[in-house]
Amino acid sequence: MFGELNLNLEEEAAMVLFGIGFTMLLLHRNLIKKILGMNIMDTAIYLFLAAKGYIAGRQVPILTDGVTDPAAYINPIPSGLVLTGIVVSVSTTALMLALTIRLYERYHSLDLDRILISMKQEEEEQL
Amino acid sequence: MGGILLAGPVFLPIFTGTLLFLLQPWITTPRRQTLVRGALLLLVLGNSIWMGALIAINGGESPPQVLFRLYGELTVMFRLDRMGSVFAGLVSFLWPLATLYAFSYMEKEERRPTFFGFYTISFGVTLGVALAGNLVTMYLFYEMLTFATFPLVMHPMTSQAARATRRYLYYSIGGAAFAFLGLIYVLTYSATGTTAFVPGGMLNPAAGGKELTLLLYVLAFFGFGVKAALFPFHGWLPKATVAPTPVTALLHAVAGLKSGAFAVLRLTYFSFGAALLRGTWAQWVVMGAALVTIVYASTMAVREVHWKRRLAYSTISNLSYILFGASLMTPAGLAAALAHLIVHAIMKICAFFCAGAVQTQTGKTYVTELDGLGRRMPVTFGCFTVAALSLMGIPPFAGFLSKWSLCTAALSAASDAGGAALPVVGVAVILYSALMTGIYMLSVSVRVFFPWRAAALPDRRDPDWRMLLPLLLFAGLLLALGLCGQPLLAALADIGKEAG
Amino acid sequence: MFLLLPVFFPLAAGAAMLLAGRRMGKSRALLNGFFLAAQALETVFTILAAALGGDVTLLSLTGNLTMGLRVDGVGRFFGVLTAVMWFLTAVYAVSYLKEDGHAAGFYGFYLMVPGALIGLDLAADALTFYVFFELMTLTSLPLVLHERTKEAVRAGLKYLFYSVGGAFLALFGIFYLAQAAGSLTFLPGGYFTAASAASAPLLLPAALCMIVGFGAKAGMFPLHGWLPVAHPAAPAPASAVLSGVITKAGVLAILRSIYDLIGPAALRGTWVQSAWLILSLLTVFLGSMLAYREPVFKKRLAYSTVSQVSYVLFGLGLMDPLGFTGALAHVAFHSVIKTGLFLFAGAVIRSTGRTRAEEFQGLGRIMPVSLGAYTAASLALIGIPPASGFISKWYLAQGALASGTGVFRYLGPAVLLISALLTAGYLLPPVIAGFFPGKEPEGPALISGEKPPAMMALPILLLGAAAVLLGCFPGPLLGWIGRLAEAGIVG
Amino acid sequence: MSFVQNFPFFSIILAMFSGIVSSVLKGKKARVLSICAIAATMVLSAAVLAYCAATGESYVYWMGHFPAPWGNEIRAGVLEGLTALLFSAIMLLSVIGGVKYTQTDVEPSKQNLFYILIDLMLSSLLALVYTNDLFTAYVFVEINTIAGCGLIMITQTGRSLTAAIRYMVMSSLGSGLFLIGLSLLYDVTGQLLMSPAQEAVGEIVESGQYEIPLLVIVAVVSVGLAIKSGLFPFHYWIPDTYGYATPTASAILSGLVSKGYIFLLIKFYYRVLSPESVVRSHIGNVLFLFGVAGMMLGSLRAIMQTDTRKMIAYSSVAQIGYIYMGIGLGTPEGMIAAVFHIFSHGATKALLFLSARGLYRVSGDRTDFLALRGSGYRNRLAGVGFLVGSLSMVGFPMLSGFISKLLFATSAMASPGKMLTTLIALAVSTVLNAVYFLRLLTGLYRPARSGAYDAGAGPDGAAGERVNAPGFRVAVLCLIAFNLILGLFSQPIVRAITEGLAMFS
Amino acid sequence: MSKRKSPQELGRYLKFKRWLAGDLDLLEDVTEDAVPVAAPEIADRLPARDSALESRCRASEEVYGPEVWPQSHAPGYAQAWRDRVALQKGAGDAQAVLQAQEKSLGFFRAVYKIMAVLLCGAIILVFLWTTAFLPPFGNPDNPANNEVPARYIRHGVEETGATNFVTGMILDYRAFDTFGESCVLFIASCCVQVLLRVDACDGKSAARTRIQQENDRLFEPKNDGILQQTARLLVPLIMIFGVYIILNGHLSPGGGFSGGAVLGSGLILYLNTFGFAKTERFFNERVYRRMTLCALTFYCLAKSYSFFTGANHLESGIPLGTPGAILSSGLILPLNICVGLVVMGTMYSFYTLFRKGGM
Repeated sequence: MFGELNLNLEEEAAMVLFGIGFTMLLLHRNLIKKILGMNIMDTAIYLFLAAKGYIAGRQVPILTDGVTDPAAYINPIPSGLVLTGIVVSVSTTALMLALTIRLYERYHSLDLDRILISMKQEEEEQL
Repeated sequence: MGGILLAGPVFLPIFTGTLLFLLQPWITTPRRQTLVRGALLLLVLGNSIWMGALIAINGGESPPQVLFRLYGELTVMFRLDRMGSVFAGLVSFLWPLATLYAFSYMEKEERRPTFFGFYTISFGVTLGVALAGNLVTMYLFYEMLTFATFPLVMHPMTSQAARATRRYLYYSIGGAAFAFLGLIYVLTYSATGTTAFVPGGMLNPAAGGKELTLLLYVLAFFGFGVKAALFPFHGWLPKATVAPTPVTALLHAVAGLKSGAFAVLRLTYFSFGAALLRGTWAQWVVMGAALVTIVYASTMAVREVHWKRRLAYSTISNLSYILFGASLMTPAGLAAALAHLIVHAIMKICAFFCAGAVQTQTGKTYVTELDGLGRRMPVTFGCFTVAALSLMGIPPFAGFLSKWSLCTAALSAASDAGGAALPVVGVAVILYSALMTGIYMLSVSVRVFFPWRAAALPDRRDPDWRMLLPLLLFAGLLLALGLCGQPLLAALADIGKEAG
Repeated sequence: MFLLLPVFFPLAAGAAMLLAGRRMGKSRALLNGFFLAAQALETVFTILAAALGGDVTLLSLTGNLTMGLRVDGVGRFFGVLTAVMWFLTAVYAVSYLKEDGHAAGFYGFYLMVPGALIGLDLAADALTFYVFFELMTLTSLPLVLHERTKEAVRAGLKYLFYSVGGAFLALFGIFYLAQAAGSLTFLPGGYFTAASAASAPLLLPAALCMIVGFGAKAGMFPLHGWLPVAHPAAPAPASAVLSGVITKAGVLAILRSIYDLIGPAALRGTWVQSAWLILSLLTVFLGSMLAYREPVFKKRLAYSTVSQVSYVLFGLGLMDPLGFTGALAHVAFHSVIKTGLFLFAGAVIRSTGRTRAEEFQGLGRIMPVSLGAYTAASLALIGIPPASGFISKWYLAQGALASGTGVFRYLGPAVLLISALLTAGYLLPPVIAGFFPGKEPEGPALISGEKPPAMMALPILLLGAAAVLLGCFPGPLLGWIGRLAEAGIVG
Repeated sequence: MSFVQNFPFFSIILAMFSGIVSSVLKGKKARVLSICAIAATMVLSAAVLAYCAATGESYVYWMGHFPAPWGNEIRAGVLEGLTALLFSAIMLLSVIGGVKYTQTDVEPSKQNLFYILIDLMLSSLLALVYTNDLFTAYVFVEINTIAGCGLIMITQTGRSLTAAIRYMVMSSLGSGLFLIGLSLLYDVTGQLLMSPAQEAVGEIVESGQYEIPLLVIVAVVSVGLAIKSGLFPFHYWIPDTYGYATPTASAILSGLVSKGYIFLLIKFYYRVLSPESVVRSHIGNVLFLFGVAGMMLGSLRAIMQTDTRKMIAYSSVAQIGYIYMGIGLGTPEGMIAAVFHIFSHGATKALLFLSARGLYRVSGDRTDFLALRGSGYRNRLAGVGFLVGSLSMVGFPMLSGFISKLLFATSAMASPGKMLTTLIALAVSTVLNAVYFLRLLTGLYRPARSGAYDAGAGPDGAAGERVNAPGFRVAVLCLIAFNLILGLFSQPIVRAITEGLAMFS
Repeated sequence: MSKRKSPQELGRYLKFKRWLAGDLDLLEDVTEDAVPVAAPEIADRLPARDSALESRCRASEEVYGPEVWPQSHAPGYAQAWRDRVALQKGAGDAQAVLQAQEKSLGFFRAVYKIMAVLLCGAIILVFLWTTAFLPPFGNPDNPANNEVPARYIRHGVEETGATNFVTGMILDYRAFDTFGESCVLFIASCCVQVLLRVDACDGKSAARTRIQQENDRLFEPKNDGILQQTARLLVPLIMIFGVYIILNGHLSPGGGFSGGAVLGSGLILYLNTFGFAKTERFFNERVYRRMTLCALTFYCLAKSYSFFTGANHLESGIPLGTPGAILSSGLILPLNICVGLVVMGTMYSFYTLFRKGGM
């Protein structure tokens, strides 16, 4: 199966990071760790995308001294996508951090299970 | 123009029922109540006469009238064929009498306009089931019947009534869901493309695997069988007796259950086709279920002490007579099933009305409390005894006729099918159940007319004329049918021949 | 059309009596007068109808099945027997119910039952027969319930459910025959021969169902449970009629279904016949044994009815002219004797209030005439030669020996003999205690009570005398029955 | 290029623009602007639908000066027009219906933020419907997620905050998977726009290269979007999310948001992957399996709930299971049934959430069975609304539920392998639906514990006093009418869907 | 049925009734018959819902651990609930239930860890397996390097006027994505405002107390000399550098997003050193809102114009200018400026909201 593994090390690194980030986000109970996990996951995807755009031995896609031959530059599209992706990660992270602040302010805990339990107790007393 | 004529009897009661809801705040003074009551009775009577006229004019055969197209080739279509006119005739004959009876029965109850609203709507919906020209329309009205009748079961608004209603709803909707599968199968593989009823079945034999057809037929049979209180799914009926008697009598004994049985007949003879199903394992499964129900229900009836629940169990066993007739898959079987459908409707409604009359007059609902009532309420219990004897199948009364046609049909089916054992077992089961009927019905009559000397006689009188008239009418009809039932049996026989 | 009168007149009279019972109840004389007149009229109509014969169809049920009445030999015999016995018991009943408040009810239903019975006897086909069979059960039920005590009601219900159950069992046979034989009208010699029976697979089970089903009414073994309970619970005239006449309806039912529907040829030598014979013999022996051990006098007579009626069934089972004659003769004799015995029992209970057999010490002093008649009837029942019982038992034995039924040729007569001894064992002790009370000081005290009124003693005397006279001059009766036998058993 | 062809672009931009503008407006003005924007979108989509139906084929609209593989583009056809029309209609009714409840639930000063979220939710839904470019789809999926999270937490109660965090966690999982699928697809085909991607995928499939990556792409994208739309194994966030938000938010979230992702998944299957590669990857069977499991267990969980809000939420899980079962059938009829059920469920669920809130209001804001007993009399309109909604869920004839059940069943007949399981699943789940919906329904029309049933008298108002706001009345009546239209006159809609799907790929 | 039942008996009875009833909703009514029969003092306070107990006691399959405590409805439910639990277990008190829950939770956590490792390993394995089949890294003739990037590079300059092909792609070829992008930022800031913004004006006491807690102006360091000196030097540099990046977005690497981030950080530095009072002189809530509105509106209108003209094949009359000059490449420059302003504003608002709940 790994016979024709043609050594795209960057993609493999990105995938390993993606796996770690994914599991952190899904299974960790601490909210901050979840957000960290999400960021790792996103950066892993952007690493993968950037790696895809790279062509060995070519320049940055900025027009240097009038050369408009495509063979001179690397593929600009992935970097464009990464730029957009980064902004998306920023906004999601900001939103989740804000949520975490509000939850901590209210339930004094970062552990999602504790939060759930105390939420139910709070509702219990309320009635 | 024909369409309006046929759809009229179905939608007039539905319209009147909804009108009654809207008028509810307006009906306050007793004068207005009597006015509304009279108007309602007139409307129901008019509707029945209209239906009767339709049957008479068209002689039981009328061209199909498409009302509107539901989806694709599924159309809501009414068509009066002979079998439909039999059921429609029966329902429209019984409903005015039941409404009259209900007027006096519901004297003391509150929320009467809503009750009578739903009561009249159910009349229209039952006629819808009878007049349906194709399986889809029948399924639509069959499902709407559940939703028109469940408020009636819930009418007493006690927690027990609520529980009964819930159980009734779950069973009916469950049944309808499985019947829906049959409808879909017929829709996909019908020879004519639409689900219009064709005597002798409309499935083209080549389509769909044989085993699959049989499996879906059995599923649909049990689906419609839920409303006909087949054994595994009969649980809701005894509990539904918590409803007022006009509901239990008319809807559960006559319109509701009968529409289930009628739907099964339509499914067997007019959609899947008896020829396709004769001699297959599906027939034996279906017949076996009907027989089990007969035995189970009649034995349970003997054990039951609550009078109306006892009659409910009796209804369950008698309904399975009809299903047994249907499962014979022969023209004679269909004729016998229809005969029992008609005769049982009259018998059972008479018995339930007696029970209702006793409950209003004396408030007694348990069989053990009825000692000596017969001497004080002779007319009511006279009619009850007539109904009891007829249920047992004692010859001078109509019950014997339907038992006779059922058993002879079963025995001839047995001999045609090369000595198959099940129909003969069926006859034995019917006779066993007749004995059980004798026990649980006549024990009431004997207890009532020949009480123990020591038992004090309650001083209750017979109910007023509005209750007695239907009772006497039914008892007389039973005797008349018993003595000269020949034309009816002949008519049903050729319906059977044509559809068998 | 004259044929309808004996059937529908009593029904109408009984109904009138029931409806008008309240108002007429005031003057007991008017009530009794109307009752006896109606009963007499009924007997006259029946005898006239029997004499005139004729045929009438009431209504047609389906294409080929019609319901109607027709007078034939067997019908005539049973009709006359029923009418006569019914009138005698009516006379007895009037005095027996003198001080009973609910007499009107009893009289009403008492009048209706003969209508059903005559209808039963004259039925032309199985359907009419079945209609009147059910009607007879329903109308005779109130007679059993008359006492309105707890045991009476329970006995009545048991009676109702046993007979209705039996009727439904037999109905299976009727359904089968309607489908297999095509028609249900009674045809002497039946519809099936040995050959054609093979083509109808379920014929034999159907026959057995009819035998056992109708046997319930005749008190045959499997469904005899109700008889010992119902008869004692009913008032004396009712139990007399029940034992004497109504059990005979069961016998007629079996006779019609075997001899006029299925046909003896189809059943001769089959397992159905041997089952039938075994059941009847078993009942004969069982009945007498139970009667022998039964202390209560009316219950003892009830058990005796169970065994005696099975004599008749055994005779019919032989399907042999001699056996047939013996059976029919025994029908007549037993009816006469058993009615007499029950009337006597009623008289004893009415005058002395004692119900147990061993309490009849010194009964002879009080009512010598009735006890004498009782003794005559008992001797007839046991089968002592001059009395009538002997003749029928003689013919039965002859029939058994002549019939080709293998082991039953000897087993039958042996059982009959043993049962005769047992009959003596349970009928004679009251006679001995009554006439020769004996002097033992520690024995039970002598019985005390007033003489039974004349109206009650007369029927008992008549029946006792008839029991003996019929035995002495059996000629005309046996001749008549012989002709019936020829007509009945063609095959 | 007739002017009508610009309308899809106009509707997206209009919605976005009204969102941006209402950031400076006050609550009331923001609401009016938002309602006008949604109504305008409805009109524009109706025009698009009419135009496409007339021309009979879909058209491509360049977003910029450059054609397909270079610049973005959106594609409008009959199905897109119809979906846009129905989505905006349901959203309009939910917003109008829930106006009073939004005022009570959301802080006064943050009302305008709520309407910003609504506008941007609308624009992202429209973009999802119209877009023909995968990356644009990802961007608008993100807008949708964040707006959805905003809608959930706007009430800022303990429950809604935890629901929001759990929703964000699961959604970002889904988006992560979707993005990784996207990048893999870009890497393998070099295309981001759907139509060129389809040719590229076609070539790859013939040449037999990258067989494993294609399989993983299909799996990852399907799982990602399944997580986001709340298919069975990933449905833990649904009960709290739909249950505890404002009625408008729950109606929009359950009715439209999850459906938007399903619509994108259908577009992905139709436009990017060729039909046989979908069949070969057996993703259809997996979705079918999860769909059926979702139907059953969703309804079972709903039965066990004591709180009606969570019960209605769990019923959404079951209904989403229906849709995925339709997709999983693999036959064109199955897809038509799934799309029809998207619309019918959207309408019914909006009706249910709105009338349920109306019922809570007259039962002292308590949501258990005991409190709701007899509330059918106290708030008559909400009672009737809930009645129609639950009857449609149960598949009562003449209502939309019946038609979708009918379509599912007929489509099941077409795929022999899955026929029996689908039919049995349909029947059993109808029964389960009946159990929990009608149990509540009978409870609604029973007198309160005190035995006397108080007709019409609300707890806080005299019998006559108006219990419901005018907006609520209009919305519930329109939704009931919409349900009836879907039920009785479903023929034109189904024909439009069939046409749309034909020209979709 | 009317015989008095002891708690154990009632427990067994309930189990038997449940088996018999077999119909879940019957459970609801079981309590109505059984309860009055049980000990009277408990009966009247018991809620009708018996099924709540069953569904809660079972460890639900929530990924985040079982819900320990049932949801309550009727007033005084808590106490009645504890009695019910006692009644149900027949022995001990409510704590017994809690210990059972803790133990199962412990067990659950152990399984949790193993499952986590397994899931992570599975995902990594799958993706590694796929990367094995992907086109090789850095290879020029990968499918991704087809004619699409070729055109961007070959005609990028004359079509968009931007020498930086990436910016050209982002703000002209695929402008719709970027427009979506700025909307994501806008919506994110709205959501954070929903959560964290504290509005003094609504006068609710709760809001006022929160302001006191959040408002850390009181703790601001007073005129920290060193910080102010360095800030006075650094802030202008940062600002100029930010503006440079934005303006040269289409010529050299950078552009609206990165430039905006730099400007945002400069602003935040200024806020930290000179405190809110000084910053509010030139940059407060109203300014921020208006700035974002103008930027986004301009962006929206500009792009709509270009989309509309593009789609309808009209000639958009915006000159591209000479490549390499600052004022070249048509709309890209102003768009970069708008994006920069939006990013700056959003960054700044995130910071202030996180710190003080408002500017």
